[in-house]
Amino acid sequence: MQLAREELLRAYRTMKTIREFEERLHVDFATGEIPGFVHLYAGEEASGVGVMMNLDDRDYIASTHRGHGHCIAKGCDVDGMMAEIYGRTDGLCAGKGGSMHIADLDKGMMGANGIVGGGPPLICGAALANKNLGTGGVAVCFVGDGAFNQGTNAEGMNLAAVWKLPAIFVLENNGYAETTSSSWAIGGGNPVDRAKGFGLPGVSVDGFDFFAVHEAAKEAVERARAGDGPSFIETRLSRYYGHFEGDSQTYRGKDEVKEIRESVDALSQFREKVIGAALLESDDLDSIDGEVAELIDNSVSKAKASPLPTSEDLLTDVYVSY
Amino acid sequence: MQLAREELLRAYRTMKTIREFEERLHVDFATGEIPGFVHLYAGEEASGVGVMMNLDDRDYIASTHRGHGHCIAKGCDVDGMMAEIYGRTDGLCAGKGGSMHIADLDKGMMGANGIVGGGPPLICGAALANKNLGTGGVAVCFVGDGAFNQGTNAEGMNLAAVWKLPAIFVLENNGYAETTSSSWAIGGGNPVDRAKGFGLPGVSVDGFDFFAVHEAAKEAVERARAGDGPSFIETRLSRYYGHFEGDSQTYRGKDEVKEIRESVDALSQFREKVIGAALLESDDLDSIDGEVAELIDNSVSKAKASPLPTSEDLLTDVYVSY
Amino acid sequence: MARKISYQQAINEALDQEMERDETVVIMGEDVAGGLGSPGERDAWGGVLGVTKGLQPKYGDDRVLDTPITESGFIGAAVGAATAGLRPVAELMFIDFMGVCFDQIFNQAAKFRYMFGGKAETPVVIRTMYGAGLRAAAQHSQCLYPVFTHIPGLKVVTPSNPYDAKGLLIQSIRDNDPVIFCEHKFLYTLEGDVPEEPYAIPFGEANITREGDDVTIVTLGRMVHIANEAADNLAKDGVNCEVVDLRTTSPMDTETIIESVENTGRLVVLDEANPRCSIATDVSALVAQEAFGSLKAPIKMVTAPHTPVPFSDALEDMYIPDANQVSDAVRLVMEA
Amino acid sequence: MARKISYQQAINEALDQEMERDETVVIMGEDVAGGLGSPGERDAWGGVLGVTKGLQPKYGDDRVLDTPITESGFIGAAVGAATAGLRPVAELMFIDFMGVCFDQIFNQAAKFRYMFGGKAETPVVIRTMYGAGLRAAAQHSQCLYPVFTHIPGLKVVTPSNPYDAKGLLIQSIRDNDPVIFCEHKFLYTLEGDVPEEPYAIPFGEANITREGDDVTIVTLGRMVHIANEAADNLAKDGVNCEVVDLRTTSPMDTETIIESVENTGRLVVLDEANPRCSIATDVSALVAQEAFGSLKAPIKMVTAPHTPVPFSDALEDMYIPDANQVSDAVRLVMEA
Ligand SMILES: Cc1ncc(C[n+]2csc(CCOP(=O)(O)OP(=O)(O)O)c2C)c(N)n1
Ligand SMILES: Cc1ncc(C[n+]2csc(CCOP(=O)(O)OP(=O)(O)O)c2C)c(N)n1
Ligand SMILES: [Mg+2]
Ligand SMILES: [Mg+2]
Repeated sequence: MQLAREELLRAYRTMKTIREFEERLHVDFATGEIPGFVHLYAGEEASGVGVMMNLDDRDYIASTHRGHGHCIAKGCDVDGMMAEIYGRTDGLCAGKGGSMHIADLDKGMMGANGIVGGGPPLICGAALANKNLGTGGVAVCFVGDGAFNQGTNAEGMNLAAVWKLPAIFVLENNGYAETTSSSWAIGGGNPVDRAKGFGLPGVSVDGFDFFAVHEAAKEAVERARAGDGPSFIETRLSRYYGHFEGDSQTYRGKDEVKEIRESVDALSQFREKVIGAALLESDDLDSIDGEVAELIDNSVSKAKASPLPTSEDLLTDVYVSY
Repeated sequence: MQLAREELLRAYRTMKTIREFEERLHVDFATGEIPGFVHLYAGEEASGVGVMMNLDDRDYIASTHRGHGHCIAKGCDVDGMMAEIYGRTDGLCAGKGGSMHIADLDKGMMGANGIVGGGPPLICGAALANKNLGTGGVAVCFVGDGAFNQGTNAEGMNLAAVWKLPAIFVLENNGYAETTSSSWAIGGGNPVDRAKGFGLPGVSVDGFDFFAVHEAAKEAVERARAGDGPSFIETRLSRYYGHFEGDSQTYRGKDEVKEIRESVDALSQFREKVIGAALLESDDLDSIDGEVAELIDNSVSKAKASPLPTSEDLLTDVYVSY
Repeated sequence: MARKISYQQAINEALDQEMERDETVVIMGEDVAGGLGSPGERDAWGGVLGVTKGLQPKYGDDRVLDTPITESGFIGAAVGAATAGLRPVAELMFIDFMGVCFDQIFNQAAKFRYMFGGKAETPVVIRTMYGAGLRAAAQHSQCLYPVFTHIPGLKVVTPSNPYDAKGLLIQSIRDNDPVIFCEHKFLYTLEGDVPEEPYAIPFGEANITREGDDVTIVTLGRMVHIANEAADNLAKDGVNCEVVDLRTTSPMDTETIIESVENTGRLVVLDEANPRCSIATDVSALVAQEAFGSLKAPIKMVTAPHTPVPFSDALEDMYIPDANQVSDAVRLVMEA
Repeated sequence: MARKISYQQAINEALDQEMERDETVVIMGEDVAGGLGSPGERDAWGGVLGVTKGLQPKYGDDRVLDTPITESGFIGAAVGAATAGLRPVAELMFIDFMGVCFDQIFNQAAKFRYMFGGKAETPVVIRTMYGAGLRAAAQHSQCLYPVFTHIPGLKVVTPSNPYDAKGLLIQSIRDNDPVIFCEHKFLYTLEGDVPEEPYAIPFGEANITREGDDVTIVTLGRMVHIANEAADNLAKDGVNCEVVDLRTTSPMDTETIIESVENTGRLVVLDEANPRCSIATDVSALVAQEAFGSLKAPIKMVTAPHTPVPFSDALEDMYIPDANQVSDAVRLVMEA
């Protein structure tokens, strides 16, 4: 825990913002106000934030369908995200992308992705660009345990290895791809070994533990920045809600989520640790809680007040129009 | 070497047939008589034959662009193959497929493939069919060191592992994918480890040594037939000619092939071993040599005499015609 | 005996009856049952929208195969299994995912019979969900059936109602060629009369959902309903449209199209797909070549614009062709 | 100063000059240099047909990147690099291999700009070899540009001669959108006048290779030469064809097509691709909608048949549209 006070506050604020953002979407989705598919990241905060605390704007990330947490951790504007999810012109993609396609290249956020396994090849390119342009930046790809099996992920890991790219592959193993268990779907059962089979050194860490993730990512990012090539991190964690909103989750264990929330929740754990170690005080965190609640509340109001796109918007931003 | 005399003779005859077939194509291609791309298997005979000696007609194989050897070893008619390569109606595919698409489903030969990495998914299906239909058959996929990196190969290995299929993945590592070294292109550098990362037990064997390949394949086929799931074999070997006919091979080491031909050639090695162990006599093998030379000679004459397909053939065998 | 069931139930019933009839029929796909290896319920989903639910408990794990998320792997496995004696029905969850497994479809499945000189059969069905309307954005809302239609060796099916869905799926399974079976996600809840017993609708036979003498509207899938709606409106103004539901785009029933245009002399093609190299252009070109002499007016195409599918409901509603656009097109060709 | 060089040399020169001009231009692909990790010569191939030879020695390994055989991996990397500040030119050895990497092209590259609300640019070029004629059989001889043309967000380029190859490739590299640059394998050795200095040919401007008043032949790629050959023959019989070389199919120069048909009143479309949902149907439909009033005869399409590409030279020669078929089509529309 060699993080400065400011960094600890930032880590907590970011995790809390993600949690609040997602919990709010969970509630509002039920009212029918939010269009399309929404995949919530709640429960997985320590992973995205633990990794992203090691990055800055020149570093790129490729995200997944479950991308809100990565976006927030990478610095995307929360108002812009909320407006995007509501399909409004103030959205980060002007309402054209939606939850599954939020991107902000200025922040190095190359996009959530509706295609499972879409990210790994892309991130190799971002890493190559950073390498060739000499920015010192790295590139990080997030995949789920389902995506980990995609051929594109294998190809991405191999390419990063043979091109010695400044790339990091993060597997967020939440135990399920939709309803299917990762313990069934990953042949061999050991993602770290598989990554080694592609030439990537790797570790598996407790994904509820911000500090464990942060530490692993720090090492991987340093290795990448030093020009020593790509590496692999598995974060073991859980999603608190269904695969997408509306999923009745009958495939899950009884009280599975309840127990995790009560025992190893990333935010409570962080709170206890930093207070226990007298690094922060309860008040520090409580006031962040209050600020974040207001931030999210405002983002929803702003999103709802933002205008809908018009017929003109339909035809712009495509390379060729007919 | 627990093979019966008949089996040893068959193994030699098959390897010799492949060698002769390919050497003849090499010569005839230079005259301009053979259309299209031709990728020769000469040098790799012990691999295909060592594996195939463990299979029968209910067992399926998926081959590659370098497929002649697999076809012959799996029992495809040599006349039909030669006629196919010449694009004639007596060809195994009536002239519509050519060198890269020779297939004979009755023999369990599911096709050479023009797509690098095309085979691994297909072979999972053939293995599944054998499993579901209770034939006791297995399915074997051959890939090169280049194909080994394809995402489809990763997906195929993973699917075979999680479905516990009676499948065997054979990597024929001849050191090159076109001009590119396999030592550069395979991240991590150890294919057996990579296969383990997908849950496939594997071994790496000397691919010039028929007996080593045969032994490894025997074990893998037995495992598959017993319902114990898929496995992996790497055969390390070399191709005697260019990537395809016409390749000037400047990327290769000086005398690379010459040295292999002189030191570890699969056929000479086999000859020495079986004669040394007094399992066969020189005469046995010499007379096979003579028979094979005649067989190949005849196949070329027959191919050249076979009629060309007609305009009617152009439009048949497609599912829908317009 | 017919009763009212949904498009989704019709598909489930076709699968069930064919699996019952023929042991070699197997289904596979991501979460087609669901819950594999998980602590809770098995058959938890039955596909992402529940279309295959109930089949795994009835036919077991050997015939209802959940898969990892490796579409090249399992779509290719379905293709391979088809050449080796099974009749697999694989589910590609969204047609938009074709990009990660297209090779196995167009270079392998589609070409085996021809490339192997007529000696291979590949009776595989790939069921897949397509179309806009659920605010699923650019990577989950495409049509893409024109891409499959372009490829020789594939049959492409686009049922517009529960009756056709059942009959065409049964035909697809019995057919010895690879079939891309395109289910419009907006139609799953649509109900209609469907006989209980199995029946097969032959490929390449369009369905005239409405007869008329003034203008032919050729269309398919969800757009059939938009065409019918427009035709209803136009009928009030005395314009009689003939609506042709293609049912299958490959093979395509060119005769019915040509006959209808020979009778009406006017053609509007309504296609939800993007406009370039589409079914709209395909049908238009066919008529301009084969029934030119009968045409009294320019052909008019109504399609989605040449853009990805936008997310915002406001934009998506404008993106999808609607009955007003069709009526306008019909009026235009009537006035010409 | 123009001199005669081949189509292949013209492509190499465009790459060379753009790499010289702009440091962010990188090329990547299988064996684009060759010999990586091998004991012998480096830059051993320069691509399977030598098109990129000489660039690696000049620009080094950081800008000429050999790749493993993982098309999704490196085509995707090119796409990602393009959004992150490079201008990659990736080589997809044969267009037929699009099936293993199509997702990265149509769901990623093509959609970023729109999906991200106009905030992304993806200046990637995918050079790829297409077409029949080399006895390369069903998986190495396809056209497939209609598939790319169908997808909004892609630009599709099909040069028919060395001059266009150079100018269109330079434009492709400088363009801020993803471009599929389709090189016909039969044309590599074709020579023609090409200026030494760099120049860019704008997209969406067709080239009239021959003027005429009787019939418009719209075509592209290798077929331009077949059309010109047919036009030469027909001229002897007093039939004057106007031959329109599209140069790019997306964007497509609809104006030139329409103007020409308005003048001639007759249209033949010649396309080497398979017939369904193709450029042939696309151009036909455009004209049947926009220039119907000028048409004096049915439109006629000349295309490959709806089959995979056969291997046998006897069959492949029949498969590829030839000048006689074009002349027959022209005569047919002249007589109508
Ligand atoms: C190529 C592709 N296949 C399938 C899907 C449908 N799909 C979306 S998310 C998902 C599960 C992904 O699981 P995982 O990678 O573990 O991520 P998680 O949802 O657990 O975060 C599936 C199958 C898709 N979007 N793209
Ligand atoms: C998908 C795809 N990519 C590239 C090619 C072109 N190609 C044909 S063979 C080959 C090299 C294959 O190398 P390897 O797998 O080692 O087999 P080998 O030729 O050594 O037997 C390449 C790149 C192809 N046919 N298909
Ligand atoms: Mg997961
Ligand atoms: Mg090799």
